[in-house]
Amino acid sequence: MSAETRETSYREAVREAIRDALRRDPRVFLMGEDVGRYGGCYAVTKGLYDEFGPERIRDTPLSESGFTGAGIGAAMGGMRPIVEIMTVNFSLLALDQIVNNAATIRHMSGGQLNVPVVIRMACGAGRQLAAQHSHSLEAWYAHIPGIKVVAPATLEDARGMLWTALEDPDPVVIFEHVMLYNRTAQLASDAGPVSIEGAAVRRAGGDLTLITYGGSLYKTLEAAEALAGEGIAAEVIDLRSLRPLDDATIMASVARTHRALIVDEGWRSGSLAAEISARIMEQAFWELDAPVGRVCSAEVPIPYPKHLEDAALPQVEGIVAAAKAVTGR
Amino acid sequence: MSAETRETSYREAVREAIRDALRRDPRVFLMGEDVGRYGGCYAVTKGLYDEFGPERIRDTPLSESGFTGAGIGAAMGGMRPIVEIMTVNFSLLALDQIVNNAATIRHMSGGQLNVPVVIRMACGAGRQLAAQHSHSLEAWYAHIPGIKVVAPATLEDARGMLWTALEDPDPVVIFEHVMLYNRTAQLASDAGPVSIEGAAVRRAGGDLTLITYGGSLYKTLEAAEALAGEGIAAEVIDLRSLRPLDDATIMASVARTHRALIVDEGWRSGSLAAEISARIMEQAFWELDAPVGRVCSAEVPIPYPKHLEDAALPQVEGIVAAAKAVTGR
Amino acid sequence: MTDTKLHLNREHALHLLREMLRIRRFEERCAELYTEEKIRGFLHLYIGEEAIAVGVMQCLTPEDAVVATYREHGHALARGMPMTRMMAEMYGRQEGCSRGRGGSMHLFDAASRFYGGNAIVGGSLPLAVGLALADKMRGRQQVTACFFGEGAAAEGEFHESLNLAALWQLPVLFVCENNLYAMGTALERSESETHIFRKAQSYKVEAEAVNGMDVLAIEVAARRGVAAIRAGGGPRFLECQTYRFRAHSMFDAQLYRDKAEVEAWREKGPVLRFGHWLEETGMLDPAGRARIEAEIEAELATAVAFAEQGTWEPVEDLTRDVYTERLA
Amino acid sequence: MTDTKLHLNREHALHLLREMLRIRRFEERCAELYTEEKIRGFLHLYIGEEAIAVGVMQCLTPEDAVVATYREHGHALARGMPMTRMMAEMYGRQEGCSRGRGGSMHLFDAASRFYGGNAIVGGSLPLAVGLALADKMRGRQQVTACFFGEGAAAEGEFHESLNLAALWQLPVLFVCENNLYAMGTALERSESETHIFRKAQSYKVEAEAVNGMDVLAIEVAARRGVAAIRAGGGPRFLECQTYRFRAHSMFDAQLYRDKAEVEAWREKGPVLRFGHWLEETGMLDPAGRARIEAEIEAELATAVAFAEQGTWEPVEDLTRDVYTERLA
Ligand SMILES: Cc1ncc(C[n+]2csc(CCOP(=O)(O)OP(=O)(O)O)c2C)c(N)n1
Ligand SMILES: Cc1ncc(C[n+]2csc(CCOP(=O)(O)OP(=O)(O)O)c2C)c(N)n1
Ligand SMILES: [Mg+2]
Ligand SMILES: [Mg+2]
Repeated sequence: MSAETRETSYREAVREAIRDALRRDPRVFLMGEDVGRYGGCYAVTKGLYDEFGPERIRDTPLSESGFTGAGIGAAMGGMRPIVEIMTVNFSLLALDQIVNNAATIRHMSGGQLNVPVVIRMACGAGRQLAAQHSHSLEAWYAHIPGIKVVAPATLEDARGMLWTALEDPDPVVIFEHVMLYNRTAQLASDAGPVSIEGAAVRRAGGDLTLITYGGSLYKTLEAAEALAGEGIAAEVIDLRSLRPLDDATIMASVARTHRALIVDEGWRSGSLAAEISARIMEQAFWELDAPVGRVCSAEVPIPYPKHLEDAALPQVEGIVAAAKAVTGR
Repeated sequence: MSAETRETSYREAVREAIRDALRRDPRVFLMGEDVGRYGGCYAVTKGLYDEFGPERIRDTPLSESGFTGAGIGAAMGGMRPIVEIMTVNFSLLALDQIVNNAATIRHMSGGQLNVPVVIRMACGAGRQLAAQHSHSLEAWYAHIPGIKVVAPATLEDARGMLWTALEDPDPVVIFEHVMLYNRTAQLASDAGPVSIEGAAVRRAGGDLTLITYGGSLYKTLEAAEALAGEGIAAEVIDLRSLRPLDDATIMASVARTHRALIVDEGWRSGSLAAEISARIMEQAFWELDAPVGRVCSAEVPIPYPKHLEDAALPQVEGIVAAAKAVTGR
Repeated sequence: MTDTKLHLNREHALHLLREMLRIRRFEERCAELYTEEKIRGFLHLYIGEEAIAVGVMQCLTPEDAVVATYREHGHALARGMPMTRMMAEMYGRQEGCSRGRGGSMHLFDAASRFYGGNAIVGGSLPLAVGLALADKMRGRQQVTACFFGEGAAAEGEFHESLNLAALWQLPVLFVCENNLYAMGTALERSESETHIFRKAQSYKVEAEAVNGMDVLAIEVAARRGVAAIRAGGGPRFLECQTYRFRAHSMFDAQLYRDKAEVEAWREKGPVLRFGHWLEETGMLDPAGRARIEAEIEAELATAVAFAEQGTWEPVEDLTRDVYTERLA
Repeated sequence: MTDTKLHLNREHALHLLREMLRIRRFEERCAELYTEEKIRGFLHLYIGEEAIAVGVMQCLTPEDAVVATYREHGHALARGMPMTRMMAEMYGRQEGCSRGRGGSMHLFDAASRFYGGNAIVGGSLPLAVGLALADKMRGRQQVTACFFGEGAAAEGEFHESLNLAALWQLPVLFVCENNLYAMGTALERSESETHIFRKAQSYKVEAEAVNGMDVLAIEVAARRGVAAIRAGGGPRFLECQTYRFRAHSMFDAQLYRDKAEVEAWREKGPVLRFGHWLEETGMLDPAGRARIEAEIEAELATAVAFAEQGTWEPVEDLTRDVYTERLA
């Protein structure tokens, strides 16, 4: 990490990752709605169209199932497509392709065919986009065998995971939380590839384990800071990979802290947090000094007004309160 | 229960429920692929076309999103549609309508509009239909606020829940496991409506709680029987309603047995079983004498050959073994 | 049977102008309020396309149903929704037409059968088909008017909906607002067949293209279509050729089109042209125009005041209406 | 440029007959094996439609790609997949072409670019578009032949795929096997436009209807289409008018059609008619016919024996190939 660093936004880190992939490998291309001339609905791909042209920065018609399926087909045909679905809500239209095709073809063909497609999509709430544009469906994707699912929360991960995902022979879904795009940090100019399997401990602490990912990481870190002020040392695990889950890192931490809280922007019932809680139950029950807690979104279609949207989502105070409850303080 | 009973199949019970609804309420109609002249892909609706005609037993083109959305629209327009999606795998094509529309419209419109649609679909494996026809995606549906989800496992429930679902002002999804259709039992000729909220205890027992639903109920009951032979008294809870979940029944049982095992045909990671395990963690942790276990499907696209399909799904021996592990015997 | 000819008297002509102006002024104010951060989320302006909503709505009765997209302020106003409750909705106030929960993209009004306010492109077409199916099955003579952009025509849901409506001869008036762009994607880069009405014809739906900048042309075509539908002739399709003068939403740098192109279209603007024509024909004079503007300004001021004075839904009500509360 | 005219010599003619017969006899045996419970799951027979797969496959090179549905035994055989490995797959043996995991609906063969065996109606069309996109982007002159039923034409994925292929001028040969029924739903009860080739034309794709019972007509049309595609002319569409002689699957009581209708179509059967014609023209005599049948019978016996002797994939391998195993 001795290289020069530069103030960079998450958006720019994703863009750099795409640019890098396009330069490295002629088989890579990007396809999706408005990725080209418009510059991407979240301005992620701005400039790439001019640099790489319409073949490799391929604007598609509004047809999520069609172009996602085309990405899967192109991957089978030897290309390395990056399919961008504007937001996870629209991916509901493409689930047949992702679940019935991308996730099954290798196994169903007896290992003959690979689907090295990467599907990127924005997710999450916080921009007052209301009930049809604010979903967190990571739990759904993480339920499906045959695909891998990642949620880069840091700039390093956003910069480094795309290339790893493209080198992976299997389909990889990348979630980019909408509230991360404007985040800035110093990023090394030579920031390299990052594994797409394995969680990261973002803060060490011995009193309890906070487990989170994606857009909730920073709220959780803030909560950990606040807890520190009250004398509670929280360890923060950023899952990064949602499928497969890194059980080892989670259980090792719980074995030290004996208490855990999961923070997840998904709706509570059937959330990814439920799966993690169940795994801790199964693998670390005898280590626990208290039941594992969850801070999730309220079970409502996300409403438009700021105060209600805020109330529907995990927030720092709620995390702090839940963490205290788990520690019995 | 003094009325006359008749040997009936689950298939017939569903058919009777549909017929009854069509007779009771002129606003009810059934719509889906091959529900009419063909008689339903699982022969559920055989005969109804002749009885009620093409308007009320409405064959649709292959267009899951279109006709499911039309069902939602018709419900808003004052009808009481029963939409049949042949199997849950094809419902992947209709998820935009179900999640973005049916589930949101009441809340998003500030309570002005209701969507009293009922969506029925077959689910589950066991008929060697391979990777694209054997899904158990109940966990996905149970994750979505705004819809209710039921999985009738008995003939009484299959017969009685449809009418309750149709009377419900909100969207209800009904899962019918494909392996249940041929099951027969005595059904009272006056079998009445059944609530779509609330679990049922199908067998009482004090040593551990087995929690299941749908197609796995009978395997679980068989396992309970086998366990009884080994001196382990298992209580069996049939969830029946997957959203909302009946926490009270679950926790009351766990408070008695102190041990629980969940049997769920969904893929393990992100299964409904995970949610139940997490809830027991949260609500009954101090009651537990052992970690809650899960018996789920292997995380593979379901393969065609019988021995591999069997190996992929929960089976009686596996349930017995897991139950013993939970009881420490 | 409805008369399909347009009896254009001065009163009706001024009504059309006023309705278009109400939309224009409402949205101009919304854009300002967005800058002031009173309105948040996505805001999609209809400016330039007003003739379509206004023209079509003239042909509907209160019993008819309307289904629109996230670019639906114009449709809601032309449908008769009170500007006060709309503006309150833009603010997210509980006095808003959707209790504040929907915002700009999700205006709803059960009373006027205004079924949103739908933000999934193409996703509202099946709803319109279903509403029309319900009307038909219940033996009502009602029409469902379904508005959507040309970008939606590429979605599978367009295809499935057109087929269902045609197959079952349902009373839907499909109104495609072809403004040549779907966000930044020009029509010719998204459709192999750029004549959307021809796409509709391929389902054997009677379809025509109309000048979407000419409110009278729209009204005439819509009246013809609605009459045919009410007579039991199945769905009809109008492709209204128009242009969006503003950015797609408030986050759009408009890299994909030339300023000159926008300017050329502005000169064909529906409000501008119709206003000129009314002046030329003597139906409107500067004083009359000023009176209309003043009335709209007053309506708008009331609406903004109503929104400003509106209240926030209590946080305790967050989960209300996810499901219908039922008395035990 | 490929020659689009058909040089019909005796050898080729007999090849066509033999290929159709191989499919016919394979499937007849499969139906028996289904009754014997050797084959399970869904079994969809292609009997009556053999001319289509056989005719089209004549025009493809080994480098071309093929995408088919759950009714794909004929395509797999005509593509040259060994009958042994296919039959083993029907049994679920690990010697099968998909390691036994797919069964009847999911035949795959990477070596012959046979991309399934897809059981979601309409779901394979986007895959074909993507395969063709890859070929085009990599500068190859290859064609992707995509087979599907007329029922698939109602799905949104048909619409999106046709548009993408046309818009990007991709090398796809779309082959619609219009057998008039989707399960029990007759075409006229599922499509407002029953001429599927006209639907294709509405995307500006060159399309034609062909007699799907005439293997020569199919071959000629496909050769013309493939040549045009290879010349860079974008996608082509063939609607092959055919009929399924058997039930939809083994669970179909066929309540939706008359026996007489089936009989009438049987008389137009592709094997029957082509066989007669070959006899009339003197290309085939009873001895020749018997020789072909005997050869096929021998091939089939070998295939069945191969399947019978096949082994089950070990249960320990259940989760193998969900993901690609990689060396550390
Ligand atoms: C299914 C879906 N995909 C993508 C989007 C994002 N999006 C919102 S509006 C829009 C363009 C739609 O264009 P058009 O249908 O022509 O309507 P216009 O905005 O021009 O009125 C896009 C891509 C969406 N809302 N829904
Ligand atoms: C998306 C989807 N919906 C429904 C089905 C069930 N299904 C299987 S085949 C079939 C009929 C398809 O008809 P067609 O496309 O004409 O092909 P054919 O079977 O006649 O060859 C149906 C409804 C399915 N497999 N996939
Ligand atoms: Mg547009
Ligand atoms: Mg067919």
